[in-house]
Amino acid sequence: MSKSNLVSQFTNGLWAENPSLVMLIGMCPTLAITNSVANALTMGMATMFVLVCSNLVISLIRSQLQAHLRILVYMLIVATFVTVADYMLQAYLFTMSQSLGPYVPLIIVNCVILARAEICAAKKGPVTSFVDGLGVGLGFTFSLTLLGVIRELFGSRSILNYQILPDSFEPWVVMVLPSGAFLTLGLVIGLVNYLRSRKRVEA
Amino acid sequence: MLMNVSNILGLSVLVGGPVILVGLGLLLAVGLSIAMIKLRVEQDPRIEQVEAALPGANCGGCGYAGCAAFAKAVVEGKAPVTGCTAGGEGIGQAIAKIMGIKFEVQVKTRPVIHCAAFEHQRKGKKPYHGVQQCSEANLVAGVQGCTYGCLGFGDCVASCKFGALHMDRGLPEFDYSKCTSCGACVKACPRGLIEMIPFTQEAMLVVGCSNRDPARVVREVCEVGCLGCGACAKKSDVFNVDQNLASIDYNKFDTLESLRSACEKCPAGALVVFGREKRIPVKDVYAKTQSDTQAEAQSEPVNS
Amino acid sequence: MLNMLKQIWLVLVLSLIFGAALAYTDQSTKQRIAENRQQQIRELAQMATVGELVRDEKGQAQFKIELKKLELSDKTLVAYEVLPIGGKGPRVGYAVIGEGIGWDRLLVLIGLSPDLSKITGLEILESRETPGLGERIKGDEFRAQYRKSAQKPLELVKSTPTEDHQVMALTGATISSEAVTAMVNTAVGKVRKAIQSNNKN
Amino acid sequence: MNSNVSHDKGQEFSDARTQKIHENAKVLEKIAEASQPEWIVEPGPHLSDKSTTRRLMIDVIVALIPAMAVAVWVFGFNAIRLTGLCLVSCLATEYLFNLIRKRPGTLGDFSAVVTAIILAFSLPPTLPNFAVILGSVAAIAIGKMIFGGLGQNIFNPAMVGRAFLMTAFPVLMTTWVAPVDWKVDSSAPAAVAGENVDAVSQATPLTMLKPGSADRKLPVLRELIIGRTSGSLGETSVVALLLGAVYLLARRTITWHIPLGMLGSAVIFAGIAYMAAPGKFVNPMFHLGAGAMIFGAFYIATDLVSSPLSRKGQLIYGVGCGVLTMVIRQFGTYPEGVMFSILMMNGLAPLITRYTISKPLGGNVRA
Repeated sequence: MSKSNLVSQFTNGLWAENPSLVMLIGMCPTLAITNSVANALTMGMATMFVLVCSNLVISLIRSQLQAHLRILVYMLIVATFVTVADYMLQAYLFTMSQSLGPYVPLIIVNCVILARAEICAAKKGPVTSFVDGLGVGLGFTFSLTLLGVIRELFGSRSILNYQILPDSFEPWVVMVLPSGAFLTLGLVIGLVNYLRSRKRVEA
Repeated sequence: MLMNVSNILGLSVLVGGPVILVGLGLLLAVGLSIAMIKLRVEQDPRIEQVEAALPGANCGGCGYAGCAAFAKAVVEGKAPVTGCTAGGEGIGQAIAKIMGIKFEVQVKTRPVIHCAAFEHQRKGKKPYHGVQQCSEANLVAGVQGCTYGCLGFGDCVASCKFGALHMDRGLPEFDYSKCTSCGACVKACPRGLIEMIPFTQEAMLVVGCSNRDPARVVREVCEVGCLGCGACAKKSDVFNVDQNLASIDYNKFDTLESLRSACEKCPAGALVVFGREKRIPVKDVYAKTQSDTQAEAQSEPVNS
Repeated sequence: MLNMLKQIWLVLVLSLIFGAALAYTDQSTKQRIAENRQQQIRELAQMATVGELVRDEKGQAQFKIELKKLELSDKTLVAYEVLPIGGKGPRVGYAVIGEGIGWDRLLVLIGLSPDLSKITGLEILESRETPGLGERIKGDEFRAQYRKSAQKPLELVKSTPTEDHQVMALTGATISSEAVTAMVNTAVGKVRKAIQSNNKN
Repeated sequence: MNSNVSHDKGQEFSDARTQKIHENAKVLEKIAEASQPEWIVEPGPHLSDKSTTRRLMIDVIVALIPAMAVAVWVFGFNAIRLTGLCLVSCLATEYLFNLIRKRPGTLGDFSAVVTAIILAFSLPPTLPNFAVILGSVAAIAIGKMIFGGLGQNIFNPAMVGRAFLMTAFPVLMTTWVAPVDWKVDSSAPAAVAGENVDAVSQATPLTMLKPGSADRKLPVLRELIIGRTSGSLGETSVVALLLGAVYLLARRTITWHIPLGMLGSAVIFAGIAYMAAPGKFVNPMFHLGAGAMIFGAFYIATDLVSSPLSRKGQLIYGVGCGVLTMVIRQFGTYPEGVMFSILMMNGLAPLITRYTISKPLGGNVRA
């Protein structure tokens, strides 16, 4: 695998196949926990950890996979890493794991991870799969954080609990509510589509 | 959870965890294996192979619901191995190999439009205030004089998924480097102006008119419409004039140069050349080659 | 059978490896997780009984109290005896965990005076109410209302309270307010009964 | 058409036959050009009717004038402040959106003006300026322009704006004030300068209905009809709103189907509840007069874009609005349900249209 291919595999997940803004998969965490930047970042990192690890392991054992047992194997691998991530959060970032609630264990059924396992890890070598997991994971973290920044800024006037907007700014409660998640996501996807279409015209 | 179960079993977590997981794994894996043996649906393995070879764009250009449906149709013999237009020749060869069929080189068909009148060349245009789509404007009388020609609202451009079409002075321009010959534009044109023709040459000659009215009427509505005079047909049997409209028999079509004398006879300018990327009025093509040949003639006077 | 075993060996080997890995992770983080939770309860218990919690520059809480879990006959009730640090000296009070449902699961920690006559504080342990509406139960003003005599069950009203045992609901968050009040009433009632019967024995 | 070009081309022709054809055509072209009047082509049906979007919208604006007058009388300067701010920010948003999307301006159809007035009339009078502006932007941008402009929006834009404010600033949106007392305040600076400092907070008639309300002094029906009660800007006066409604009905800007469906079903629903438990529920006439029931039935629910097309469908839609409003009022936590019921029925409107559309004569009868 050549260097430029690896780079394109990496940037692919960041932008062209960004899971939550372009492919619209992994919507559950995208909508549910982006009400603050800290939540979004932690969630993105946890997902990236699981994604990279599972991609790597699946890629290493891909030659031994039986078609009818592969989902079982994926689930086994993904569930293990998610559980590890969950325990680590509970042990070392206790308050964060409390505010994320059930969404960390729910990474197991996040379709971003299964999608990458099927599309990339089961077909390509460990290096490519690792880079792919890194790219998609970073793309996911990026889009979650972007939503988190917008929602936390307007919903609680702060970013990472550090107050940005003055007290005279009345926080828009709607932004930290689920309806705010839908609104923000819709507007951000609109913006991304606009940028993509402009790029296409130029190209 | 896992740990709770191992507690109940009275095992330490370090032993219990793996034991339970292995037990579960055994149970599920055996279950799935049995299910696979008992519930297995016999399927031609080639279907999977063909599907893997396809681009996976699910564009529908082949006329099937998606790549998987096309793969099934190919293996069942319902679709040609060359059916995937989006993938190009390479895929056709690959599928033919899987299917064990000899692959014949097939001429690529490409869309051309049988109207060559740019917006300023159409007569009798009226301000149109309806929905800005060909399909809508076609339902109304009097948007423009010619009832056969291009309306210029770009339904074909909108139908193209690959960005191979754009409007140029009221006529669609084809970019064949992006075209996958899916035929969406052919279906989109409410006046049926777009046709897929076999591109046996780099550049093909096309009759840029669809108007079957008598010459008098054509002149009234268009500056470049085919008058049906038959001048071309007199010079070459590639041309055929029927119901006041010239057409080209592409089975007899050889090279552009061989049709030169016929083309020069055309009084209307309805003949156009569709090249690799751009539409060129036939006059310009020959004008260019003429100057070229003149230049050649000067340098090599022996040949003339 | 042998054929099948050939197919599933990977699943079995992976199960074994991952089972071991999980067991190891659990083993190594178990204590820390339990400590984290205990720490949180202890922090809140100090807030609810002593009323203040000083943190050093690293964010570590400076504790003045210790918790001793009460062995009660009612196993569904989690309550602690709050003792001064080192375990010496008179009892500071009690801390009880109340559980209930608002819009989602709610866990509160109630601080009680040593003789169980007064509620000394109310802290929210776990909540997932609607931000801006139900989550306002976390606000100091609302929680301060509960610092009052525990002799009579509290009553939730929607206007300015006229009697001492009344608590004013949050506008637009009636359900959450109701849930908190109900949880406090049940937990306080239960713990009083349990401690009294414990003392008798 | 450039006839010179074709003339030049004519010089090149050698074939006598085509030459003749060409000359023929040239003559015809000249005749055609001379006799060509300036036609405009449009697809059918070509009904000749003076009703335009602009006229309909102006009708609604005219109909709202009495309510505006009452609003100024009841809430003083706040009424002018809210309406003005809404107008400016709604129009500015629409203008900006058209500019960004490179579309022709649509300010001339007055639909943004109507949205602005209806939004202003549905807000509590003391709402701070920034919230008013934000609500207007949300109404036009999220409620209308994002869907592609007037006619494409699923929901009533004004109600989208209000719903946004309701969820963004729940406390501000449920803070009500008592009507301005002109007898006392005529000399006081508060009413003149528009300062809100002296505004007396007071529950709306509907908030008083909720259990545990502090001051349960229900206004008598006469007060509701005149409109000197607390509440949103333009919803308080039944008589002013009905005056406008009669005008709209007379001008056929709206039909009677939606208002009748909505008010009728609400009265029946409230009547049944009242008869079943008179102590717990209040007189149905009170529900009719209080809150935004009349305003919603005649001005908001009748929005031509977001309501069903067929007459039968409009009746069903109205009944849905009425019943949902009463369900929310009597069993929900919100005291007022008009906004949510209309938004919900907006969502159902396309479906209702689809199932109640009249069949063409001789067309297929389809279930």
